[in-house]
Formats: sequence, C-alpha cells, structure tokens
Amino acid sequence: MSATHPGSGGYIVPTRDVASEELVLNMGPQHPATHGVLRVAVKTDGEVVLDCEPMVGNIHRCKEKIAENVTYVQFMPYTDRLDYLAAMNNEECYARAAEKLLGLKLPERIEYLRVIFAEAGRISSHLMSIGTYGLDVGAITPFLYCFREREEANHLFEKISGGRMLYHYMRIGGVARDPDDAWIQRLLQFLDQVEEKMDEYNTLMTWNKLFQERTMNIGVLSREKALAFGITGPALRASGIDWDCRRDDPYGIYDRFKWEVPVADGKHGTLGDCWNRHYIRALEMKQSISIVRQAIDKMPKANPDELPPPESPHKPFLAKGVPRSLQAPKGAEVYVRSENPRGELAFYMVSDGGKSPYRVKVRGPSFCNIALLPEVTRGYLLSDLVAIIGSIDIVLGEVDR
Amino acid sequence: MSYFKELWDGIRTTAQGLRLTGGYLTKKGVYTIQYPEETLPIDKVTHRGIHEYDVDRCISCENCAKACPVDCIYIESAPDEKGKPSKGKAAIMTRFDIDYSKCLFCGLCVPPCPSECIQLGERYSLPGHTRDDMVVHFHEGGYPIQEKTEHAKSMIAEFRTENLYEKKRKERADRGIPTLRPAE
Amino acid sequence: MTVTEIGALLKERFGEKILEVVDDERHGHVRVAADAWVAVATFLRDDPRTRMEMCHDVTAVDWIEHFDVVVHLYSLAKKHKVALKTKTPSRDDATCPSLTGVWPAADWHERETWDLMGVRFTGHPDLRRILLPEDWEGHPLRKDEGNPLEYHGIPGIAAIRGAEERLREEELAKKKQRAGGHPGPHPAVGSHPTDGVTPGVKP
Amino acid sequence: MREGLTNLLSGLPQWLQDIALPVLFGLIPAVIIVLGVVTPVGLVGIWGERRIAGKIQDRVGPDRVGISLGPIKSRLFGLGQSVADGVKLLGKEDFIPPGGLGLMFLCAPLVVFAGALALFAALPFGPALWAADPNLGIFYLLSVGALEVLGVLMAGWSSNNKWSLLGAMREVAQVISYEIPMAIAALCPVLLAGSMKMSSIVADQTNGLDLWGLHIAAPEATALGWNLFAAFPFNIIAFVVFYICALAALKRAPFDLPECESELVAGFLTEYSGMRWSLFFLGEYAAMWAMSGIATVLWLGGWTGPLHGFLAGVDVGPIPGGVFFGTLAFVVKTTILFLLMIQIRWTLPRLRLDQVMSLCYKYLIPAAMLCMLASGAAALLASGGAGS
Repeated sequence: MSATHPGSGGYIVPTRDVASEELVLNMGPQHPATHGVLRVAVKTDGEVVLDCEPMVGNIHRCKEKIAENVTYVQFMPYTDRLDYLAAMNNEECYARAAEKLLGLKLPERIEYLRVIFAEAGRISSHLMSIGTYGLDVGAITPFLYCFREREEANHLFEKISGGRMLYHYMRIGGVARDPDDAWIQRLLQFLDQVEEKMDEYNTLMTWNKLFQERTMNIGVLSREKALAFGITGPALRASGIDWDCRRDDPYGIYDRFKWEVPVADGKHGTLGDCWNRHYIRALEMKQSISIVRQAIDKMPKANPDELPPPESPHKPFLAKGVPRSLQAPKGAEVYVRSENPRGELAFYMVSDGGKSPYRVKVRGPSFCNIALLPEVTRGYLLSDLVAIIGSIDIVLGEVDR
Repeated sequence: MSYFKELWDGIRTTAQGLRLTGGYLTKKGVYTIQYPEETLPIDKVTHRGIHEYDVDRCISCENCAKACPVDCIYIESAPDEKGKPSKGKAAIMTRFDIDYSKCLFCGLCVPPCPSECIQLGERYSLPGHTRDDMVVHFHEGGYPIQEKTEHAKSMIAEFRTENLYEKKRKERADRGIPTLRPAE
Repeated sequence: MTVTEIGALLKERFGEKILEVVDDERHGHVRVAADAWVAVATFLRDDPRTRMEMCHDVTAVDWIEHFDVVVHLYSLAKKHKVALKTKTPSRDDATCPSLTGVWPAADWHERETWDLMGVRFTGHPDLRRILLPEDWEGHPLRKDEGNPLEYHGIPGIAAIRGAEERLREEELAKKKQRAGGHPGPHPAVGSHPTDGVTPGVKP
Repeated sequence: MREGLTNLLSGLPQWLQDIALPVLFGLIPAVIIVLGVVTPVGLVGIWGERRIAGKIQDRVGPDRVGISLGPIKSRLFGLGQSVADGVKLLGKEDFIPPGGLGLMFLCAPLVVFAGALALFAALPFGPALWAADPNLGIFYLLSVGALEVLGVLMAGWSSNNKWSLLGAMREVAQVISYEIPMAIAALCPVLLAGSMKMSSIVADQTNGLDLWGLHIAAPEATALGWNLFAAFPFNIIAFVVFYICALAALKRAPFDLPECESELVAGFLTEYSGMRWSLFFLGEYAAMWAMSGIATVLWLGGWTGPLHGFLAGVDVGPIPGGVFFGTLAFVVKTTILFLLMIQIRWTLPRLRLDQVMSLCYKYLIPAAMLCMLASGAAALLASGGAGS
C-alpha cells in the first residue's frame, strides 16, 4: 500500500498498516542552513517533508517604528541593515522614495552613480547568494571563490564609502562621495574579474551533474503560484515570467540601457525549480556587468552649477538646492519600488509635514518569498528543503526588519 | 540511453571540477593575506572607524549629537560665568562620550560640525568585556585627530596663535577634568 | 491604464462604493468602501482590462481616529499599478475584510499588519502574530503605543535609558574622585551606589 | 633478541610460556605498529585535509602551529595544528546529553575508532611488513570496515537528538548498501589471484599482464602487471567502483550525508564534544588511509611497482632495499589515493539520500557485477592459456 502525497515532488509516501508517528523537527533558529535566524518547524515522515512552517521575527528590530522617530536623513543608515547583503540597493530605493516624497530632482551624474552602485551591489549580492547556495548543497569551495570576488567588491565600496558591508553611500539628493577615475578603473577591473571567474562557479556548480541532480526538478514553483504569492525577483523569472521592474516599470534612468532580462526557458530541469533560480542569478550578474559598463561609458562629468563639489571631504556630494532640513508636504505619500537582488523592495512612505516620516512601510522581497516555503516543500525530502530555502535566497534582516 | 548519458555527464563534470580544483592545488600563492603580519590598506579619508575628536577645538554646539540617528553622543560642557553651559571657542568640555555599543558608524555626525573637530578615523578595534568598555570618553583625550582638510589646518593654526590649547588645558586641569592626552 | 482610467472603470462597475480616485503623481490610489473591499479586489484581479495579478503589499496607516488599509496592486501583463485604500470603521473597531481569498500573498502581509498595527482582518484563515512573540501585548506601530518597560525580564528601552544614564554618571563621578576633583557621588546616584542600576528595574 | 627473550622465559611454567610468547612476539609488536601508524596517519591526515582545502580554496589553511623548543623554532607548515587541536579538545567539556543512553553514547566513538584500528592489522605495508596476513585477508578487512556502522548507529541512537538519529539512519542505509558493490568489486582481484590473502594478491601482480588469454611478460618496474590493467578495461571500472564505495562507506563527501552540516547540523556528531568527537575524526582519517591502502593492494600492486622494481637491490642502511622501497611505494600510492579523496570532497556538492541509493543500486552494483564476470572470464582464459 502506498500513495503519492498530494502536491508531492513525486516521492512515494508509504501509508503503513503499522502505527507510526510523524516527526516534528525544529529547524533553526540556529541551524546552519537557515541563512540567519529563520526557524522552520518541519513535520516529516522519515525524511519526507509533510508540512513546514517558517517562523520569522527573531531579529525584528522595529525598523518601521524607528523610522517614525528619526528624520528622513537619519533613517538612511537603517536601510542598510534591511537586506544587509545588498545594502546599496536598499539605500538606492529609500533615497528614491524620500526624494519623490520631498520632490527633489537629481542631476544626471548622480542618476548614473545610482545605477552603477546599485548594479555593482547586485553583483556583490548575487556572488554571496550563489556562494551560499553552494554551501547549502554541500559544495564548499565555490562559496570561498565567490567570497574572493565579493571581497574585491567590498574593497571597492570601502574605498568610496568607508564601509565594507553597510555602506551608507547613497544620500537623499546625492551620494556620499564622487568616485574618481582611478576608482572607476578599479571597478572595471572588478567586472572583468567577475566575468572571468564566473566560469569557475559554473563548472563547480551550475553544470556539475551532482549539483543538477540536487537542484533540478526540486521545489517547483509554477507560474500561477508565483504570481498568487507575490513572488518577485529571480524566483519569479525562474518560473518563466518575463518581468523585471527595471525594464517594465523603469525607475531612475534604467530605460537608457540595453540589456536582456534573463528568464528561465525550461530547457534545463523544470520551469521554476531550484536550479533555474540559481541559474537566473548567474545570468543576472552578467547583465549587471553589462549595465555597469554602459553606465560608466555614458556617465557625464559633474556640472558644478547643479552639482557643486563638496567643500570638504567630510561633506556629502549633494545636488544644489537640497535643503539641510528635509520636510515633505503634509499628506504626501509615495510607494516606490526597486528591483533588489532578492526581489522587489518597496518603501511606502506617508508624510504629515513633519521632519520625520509619519509612516514607513518596508515591503521586503524576502518576506514575501519565504511565505511560500510550505507550498514548495511539501512532499520533498529534508535535503531538498535546505536546497529550496537556499534557492529562494532570503535575508532575515529584511524578513524581520 | 539516458542511463549512459547521465553516467557520462556525471563522470565528465566531476572530472572538470577536479581539474579546476587541481589547478588551484598547483597554483602558486594564495588570495588571502596573513592578518596580523599584513593588513589591508585603509583609506584615510573615507574609512569609517572609531571617531577622532579634538576636545580643545570643540565648541559644544551639539550638532553632532542632534544629527546622530541613535543618540549615542553625550555632550556636556562646563558652565561659564552666567552659569549656562559654555559654548563657542571658549567651551570647556566636561563630557564628550560616544557609546560604541550603539554607534552605527554612519558618519552623519561629521558633516554638521562647524569646527571640524570630529571625524571618523582609521581605528576599528575596540574590544572590551562590559558595555561600559564600549563607551569612549573623548573629553579625557580620546584619539588624536588627523587633519584632513585645509579648514581644519587653518583652525588649528588659529588656535595655536591664540594659545587656546594651553589655556584650555590649564582650565581643565583647574576644574579637575582628567586629561589623558599627552602634551604636544 | 492610468489610475484615473481604472477609477472610472471601477466607478462604472461599483458606483458609490468607490469613494475617491486620486491620480497623484506620487501615489495614485482609489478609495473604496469597506463593504466592497473584496469585491473590488476580485474584480481588479479577474477583469481582462485590469488583470492585477500581483498583490504587492498590504499595510495600514494609523490616522488616530481610524486606520487606512492600503493595498498596492500591480499587473505584470498590463504593466500598470494602482493602490486601494479603505477605512476601518473606527480606531477601536479596527477591522477590515481579508484579501487572502483573492491573493494568497496577502496572508503574511495581513498577519504583519495585524501584528504591528492591530487591524483585524475578518475572514483571514490564520490571523496570528508573525514578527512579535505570541504573548506580546499591544500593537507597537500604533501611534499611542509606548515603549514597554519590561518583557520577560528583559528591560525595555525606557527602563534601560534611565539605568544607563545613572550608570554613566556614577562612573564619571568615580573618575572625578580618582582625579582628585569633586569628591562624593553624583547627586543623581543616590545614597547607595547600585541604586537603580540593576537591569529590569523600572526607574 | 627473540632467542634471548625465549631463554629468559624458559624458566616459567609451560602454560605461562604458551601465553606469554605469542603476546610478546605477536600482539605487542602488532599493537605498537598499528598504534604507531594509525595515530600519526589520523593527525597528519587531518592537517593535510585542511591544508589542501585551503590551497584549493585560494587561502592558506593552518600554517602557524609548529615547534618552539628553545633555539629551535619552526612553523613546520603548521603540522602541529592537529596536536594543538587535540590538546584543546582534551580540555573541552565531555558533554553527555541528558535523556540519552549514557554508556552507549560513551562507547560509540571507541567502536568507530576500533573499527578503523582493526583495518590496519591486516594491511600489508611492505614485503613481510604486516601485523597479520590472514588467509581471508580481504574478507577480514571488509567485515571489520563495516564495524563503523555500529558505532555510528550507537552514537545517533544514544544522543537523544532527532538530527543525530536521522544521521545514524542515513549512515546505516548508506553504508550497508555500499557494502554490496564494494565486496563484489573487491572480488575481481581475488578471482584473478585465486586467493583472498593480501600477500598473494600482491605477489600475483608481479607476474606480468594477462590480457584476455594473451600473456605479456612485463617487468615489475613497468607496473603493467597491476590488477588495474587486468581484464582490460573492467578492472579499471572495478577500481573506480571500489573507490566510490570506499568514499561512501567512509561517509566522505559527496556521500557525507550522515553528518552533512547544512542539513542535519552535524548528524550523529551533533551532541559530541571534546575528545570523543575527535576520536570520530581520528578514526575517519585513519580509515580513509586504510581504505586507500586496500585499494592499492588490490589494484595498484601494493608494494610492487616502479619504485620497488628499480631500487629493490639498493639497501638503505640496515633496512633491505626491497622492504624500504616497497614500503615507500605503498605509502606513496596510498597517499595519492588519500589526497584524491580530499580533493573530491572539496570539489563536489553533496548527494541526496535517494540519489546515493540509486547510484549504488542502479550504477555501481551492475558495474561491479559486470567487472566480476569479466575478471572471472579473464582468470579462466589466463589459466587455460597457461595450460594448467
């Protein structure tokens, strides 16, 4: 007597005549594969996952409450700590949200710098997620290779912003510092290095048969489910949905660049499986490299009329006319989203005319993506659960906020 | 047929992986550095480490404390003749504490300073056993500041010509405020 | 489609249930009466002209006398967006129909809104706390919610602030004493040196 | 020396002599050899693994702990790291999980280590350099190698921890399955040599190459006589099958499911700490080396081969050249296989349990059976060709 579990990944769950019990495993919050302090309560039958429930909130840091008590400028360093692996992208989104709320207009050079840094941040973040995904399925070496490249990105960001992980580089109405030519040259070298070394990750992971066995046809997320659960980012594109809000709902100056949005075509594995989610990230890195190169080519020099050089190295590089004390009009509200490495981050900000926002809501992509974990893991093995969590690529700083 | 193809794929990709790692085994040199002997270069201008602060140049305007998102800067100055906390060039700092268990190292305290007496420095190591070890009492000397800008340099020259450094040090000694900063 | 067009479409279909259409450059939204909340959402999802497949975000804003529940919708096929807003009846009766039946994505967002804002979503299958512990009292993002003094022996920020300040002043006084300056404890410290510095003690 | 001792003991009663002589001349040297080999192999193996992992991953690895004895100061490439770790682990709390089966928990690492230790007893390091050379050598080695399962199951069961239990169950399922192709693959050289005795299998590999009834006289130095090339190409496949099975039986990556850190925290090791934990590791590395040694004996000619073939006549001090270079050849070949195990670990991702099983039953067992048949046929042809 045996039956396939409803919604299972094809594993046969025997229905026994003998009395047996389900095993409830408490995975996390200090489990090595939960990417932080996620706790997943897993109900298993042997090694087959019958059901699971992610329990979040272990590092809830009251970010939204804090935002109501600090000024617009002061909230910027806190946004670094949302998705701490892609701090540049968070800052970029928050800066745009605040600028839209305050009605500021940006000079060209700042717009280009935003794009360069956001895409470099995406490369840095994807390096991390690809590396840790290798760790999740047991390949330890690609993790260190990815870290080597990420280290270069850290050096670059440290050189320009002073921080290695939490940059606080974007400022409302500008950036912290204007990069010089030597820095740009180094950035180009970094891009070359990543492009060259990506073959190594692909050899050790993407095209490796064992890795494919572990990840292909696992955790299949169908188109319909992906849409219904509000999945965004690489996970959405891995399900075959051609959507990237940088291209389809362009913000900043993304409409000026030519690049392809990588979408899974189901040639390898199943549409929406773990392997596709991993591979989309690898392809996205290539596209980001291309965007950064285009932006560097096109970036204009700073026009001192609208973008005066800062008086001292301590002062941020701001557009002319950005007031020192920022105040938004009463009742103004914005909802600004940006394509983060993990999905669409959005800030919903409401102003009551004061110096600090009246309400800030952070829509973290990881928060929405992790909600579907029970849907995609039912019927797979315990090992697959780890692979699925890794492929969704969550950052708990953003889930718990 | 797929049986043999999968077998072949497995062998082929495994061999490719082994060739890659084997290449690293025979490669000369490594990417990482040996930490205590070698350290990574730190950019003097941009690095955001533990603050550097000049207690004598501080005018006690509290701009830095107001700009701080986490309220980790505590400022007090000695009262002047009128009994109010002294401000301006003559201010005598009785307290300038930064609580590094709270500090975000965001650097927002640096731009508003009119006398450029506070900036983020190169130090990054502040080990301690208690939370109180994380509080640095800058008014007792703290870390000497490195002048990065022309403005700061000119201010120091001004202070020297007016002999303000000497005056303030003497006054602090009179008031019994400990000064750990070595005499120049 | 712009927000105005979507608003017109909705007005045509739902009449006076659509209270307001704001096509602001910053934030275009449609204000809907609470009793038509689910119907409007379902219409927006299913109508071939709108096809709002993605529920991006559900949240609430505390306007003291009532809460605004805000939903941000996107259509990937049509590449347009709209926000829906509705009022809760009052501050005490902060309820709103749940959208989990329309978009499963609303599940966790609504749980979060309930957790932090205290808006009760009727019809939600599993309305539990999500970010805060199960036994937490109150909803911290409400404007009248203060800082708790203690939670399971962990002192709240209000309690810590007092203790920290005293600790620091005490230490300063000690340093002054060592330097031979002002002798005696700081007036704020009190007679006993450890008064009020034990964590968890309310000041 | 032996005679002197025998004379010394001759005054004792006969029954005591009967016990004392075998113990003195058999057991004690054997234990010294085995312990003197196993522990250094374990310690150096752990250090080697970490250094190689470092090199593969573009970093340094442990290179600090060396010797500092007065004027002699050397980092020795960090060789002291394992010793330093051992000292640290000795100082750790010996934690016994509450609610677990205490005695079983304490014994489990000993069982695992004893299994690894026993492997060395029948491993021929060089010509006449072995603790024992039983007639059923291979049979003994394969049986003793499976002892480890018992220890791991004990560890997992007695830990009172769900992760440990899952790890132990995986280990049992995996290792017992892999015993089958491993034994079948090991039968190929046995068929070719017509003996299960380790020394006979080695001796058989100096006789030149039998290629499907065609006998090619090959001097020892060419290494053509190795079983690896016998019944070409089936023994190469058998060797690979055996090697993969050895990886699985030793729960090395990519088969390290019982202790895979990203899924089961640390599997059956979750609750272990201190010296007991390190015993598991010492046992694992010793067993790795021993398994490589078995593969060397079965397919790579044991102590024979180029090195031994060329230099057998050159004595090194008091040691006869045959013994010295034979042992050296064995150690070199075994260590190369050992290093390959390490390199594989740092290259491949981990398999899933059902894939481990399907690899065993779908690929390895058929391949091993085919190789056994081919080897049997080759042996038959060879004997027919020889006219015996």
